[in-house]
Amino acid sequence: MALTKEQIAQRIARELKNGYYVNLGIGIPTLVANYIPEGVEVVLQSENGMLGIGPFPLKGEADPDLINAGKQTVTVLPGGSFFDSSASFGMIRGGHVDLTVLGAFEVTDKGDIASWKIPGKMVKGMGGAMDLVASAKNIIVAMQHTSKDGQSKLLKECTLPLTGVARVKKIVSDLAVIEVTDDGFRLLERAPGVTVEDIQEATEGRLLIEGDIPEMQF
Amino acid sequence: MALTKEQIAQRIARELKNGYYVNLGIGIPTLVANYIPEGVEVVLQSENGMLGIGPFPLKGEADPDLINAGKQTVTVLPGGSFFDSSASFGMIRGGHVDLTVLGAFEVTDKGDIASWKIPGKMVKGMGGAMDLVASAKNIIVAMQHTSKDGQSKLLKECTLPLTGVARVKKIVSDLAVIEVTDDGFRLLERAPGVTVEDIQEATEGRLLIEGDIPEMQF
Amino acid sequence: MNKVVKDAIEAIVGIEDGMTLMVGGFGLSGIPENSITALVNSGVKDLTCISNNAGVDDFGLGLLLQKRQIKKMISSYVGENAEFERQLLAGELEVDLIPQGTLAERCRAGGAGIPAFYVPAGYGTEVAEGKEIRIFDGKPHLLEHALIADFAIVKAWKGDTHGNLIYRNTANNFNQSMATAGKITIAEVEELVPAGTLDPNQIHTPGIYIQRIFQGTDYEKRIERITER
Amino acid sequence: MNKVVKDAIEAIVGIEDGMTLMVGGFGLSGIPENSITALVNSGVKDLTCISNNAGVDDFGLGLLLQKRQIKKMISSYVGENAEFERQLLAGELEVDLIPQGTLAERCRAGGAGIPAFYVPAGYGTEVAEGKEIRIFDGKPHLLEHALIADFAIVKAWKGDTHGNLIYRNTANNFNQSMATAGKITIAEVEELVPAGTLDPNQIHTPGIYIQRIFQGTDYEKRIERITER
Repeated sequence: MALTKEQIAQRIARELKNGYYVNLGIGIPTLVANYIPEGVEVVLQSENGMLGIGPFPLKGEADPDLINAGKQTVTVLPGGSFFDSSASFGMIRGGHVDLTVLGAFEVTDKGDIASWKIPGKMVKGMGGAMDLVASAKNIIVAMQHTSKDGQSKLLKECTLPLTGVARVKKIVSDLAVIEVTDDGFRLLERAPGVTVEDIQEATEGRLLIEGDIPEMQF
Repeated sequence: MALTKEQIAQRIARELKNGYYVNLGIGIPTLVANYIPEGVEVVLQSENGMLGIGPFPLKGEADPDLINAGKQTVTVLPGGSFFDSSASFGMIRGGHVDLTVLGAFEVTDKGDIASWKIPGKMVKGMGGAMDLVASAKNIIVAMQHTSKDGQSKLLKECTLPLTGVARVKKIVSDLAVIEVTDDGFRLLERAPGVTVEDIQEATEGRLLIEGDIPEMQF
Repeated sequence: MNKVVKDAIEAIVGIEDGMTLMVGGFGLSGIPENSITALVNSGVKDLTCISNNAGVDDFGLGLLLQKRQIKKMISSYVGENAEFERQLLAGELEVDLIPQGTLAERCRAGGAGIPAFYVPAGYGTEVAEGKEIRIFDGKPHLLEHALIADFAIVKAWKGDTHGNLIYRNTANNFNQSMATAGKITIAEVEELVPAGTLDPNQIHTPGIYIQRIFQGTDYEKRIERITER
Repeated sequence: MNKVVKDAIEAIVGIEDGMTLMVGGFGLSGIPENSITALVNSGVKDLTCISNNAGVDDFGLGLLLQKRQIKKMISSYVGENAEFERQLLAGELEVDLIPQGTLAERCRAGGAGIPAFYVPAGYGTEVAEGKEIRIFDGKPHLLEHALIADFAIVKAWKGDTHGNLIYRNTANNFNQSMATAGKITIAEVEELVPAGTLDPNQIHTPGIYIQRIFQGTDYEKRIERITER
């Protein structure tokens, strides 16, 4: 069974280490906040200018001056702080954020990523994605392994305009956990019930399969 | 009579316009604050990180966390603010300070200035002088017209290491008020009792004397 | 040092057709609502707007787009606005898309007298086209240039008569860097107080950057995406 | 996210001979007194210190100079210290003098991942020697590079257990930009409070930049030049 979006988020959450500052992108990455393991304390950064993102506000308590990068209303946790956009991206660019989790349309076995623009569709802009991709110390991509019509999104070369080059370190897809190495995609884990062959078939880029590939547990 | 240091400061104070943000250097420039004309409101900037420098503190009220760029204890006026050094020099470099007043060892008729280093003497460093000189919208130099042994300090070329090139707009010396133009020093005013000939003799750089040169009034 | 003007109408005097404006805010948060309304009513046109976003159809910069007052947007993300899309596809609107962090830093640099600087964002992408690329510490970077504007328009929570500003929460966003980069900077505030009221240690934007300030009225502070537990 | 260490001795663990340190402060204002004392007592040597000033003979970085623990100073102004002068003239100490604003910006750039930027300061002077010169808008500028340090040591007024810092008055100075540019940054504070105590809108240095924080003791806060009315 391919992972649900919630399970992708849950699996990524296991990558969080105590003391991490983490930037979670829009979509599946946002869900990661719901699965932070017991005993692991992390601080969430939002690139529009805050540290210490808390849960969504209680009903009726949404504050128009307190939103995340996805423009959702949020709260701030004790120890949080607010700052301006240039300071916020200084933090990101300077490598102070330990982990960045974001979505992607396509990723290559060299770590290239396409995530912001589909030719022929409305161009919305890259927002902070290029800054995050170019500067993050560690990037995990949350994505679907294939398109709706079964085309692989883990490629040799991106077909879509790039967000960044050779920056992705790890991918958690609905089928697998994959590390991006100098030699290509390295398969680390399989989704429950998904075979190595299923993953190989869904992966266009170079896939390294070494030894026994464990199944993810949920 | 050559002007006293106090009179140089007093004369420079007349250049202040209502609404100006002003950075006053160490020495004679600091004294300018004592002669701000009635009805002229200015805000004084200190490059270590404040706007709104007030008078020296009352006896016993000096605050070690509240000093000016000359490391003197000061006070802050209502409407003042504190900020870090990079923000402070951003303000200066970005041309937001309307007028900078500083001292100099030598100035040339092209507006070059030497003010920070005397070969053979202990090197103390340029502090913020190069930043101020390079970026100020308008620079007035407060200086002695000649050295103690009578050598002109208003030169064709500086003999000392430069602080900046072609940046000085006006000089108030103990002998004269001089504008730096494309054609050289232009004599604007004489100190009381000082003749045009005295000033010519004390000025090595090209001095333009056009029409009647008024005497300063105190 | 009193910089107070009566209202948004007085604040925007001098904004002319074809000028470049910086407009603070992220999404609909921290946008200068009063000034935008005054610009709509003024009929000024052919504006180039530097703003992270372009508002929604009926709020924020969307109001200026509706009236076709904007010639060009310089933004990082503009996806919330159907009229924007229509004008863009019809070739009626130019758009320059810039990575968000680069945009913020270019505004800060404009205010801080730094004409250009190097950043890694956009290397290997279409953002790098035509830009100088230089390796620092083994990593490629792009040369990016400062932005300045004829007018910057920002929104703060509290401000004083000297123009000192304090922003609230994430409504700071682009306001602080843009406030430094306007040849003339207009600030509208929710609460205008006399100079000396605000703690000088807590000023986000020192008054030196502000030429005009006014007490705004009738803030809607619309929320783009209410999310609640 | 608790970053509290017991004291300065614990805070400076890992600072080794030959390392580069940034040390906050302007003159004697806002200097990390406790950490400097701990460094003196640790006997660590051959340090490169990036600090706007070099203290006075018997206070601030002057204490490290006395013990010959500093190999090189990177500063803008160092004129208050006879021992400094002696070591410099004797060739025992290297000094790299940098315009103050350029120094501050190089620290900020180091923290903000900007490897290099252009500024006008120093053009036509000996500061420009060996540097790339480039014209922007008709005006020559120098290419200046980011600074980072093995450890940055800063002093704040208030801090919390997450490392959020608030500085007081002009004791902010270089502390804020240096705090961002240490591979490890140590903060000593006059008052250490639990996370959640400080107003999140009023943090000068967000805790993300701070790896170790401690409550300082026995602050002398010496005044270099008392001037009174």
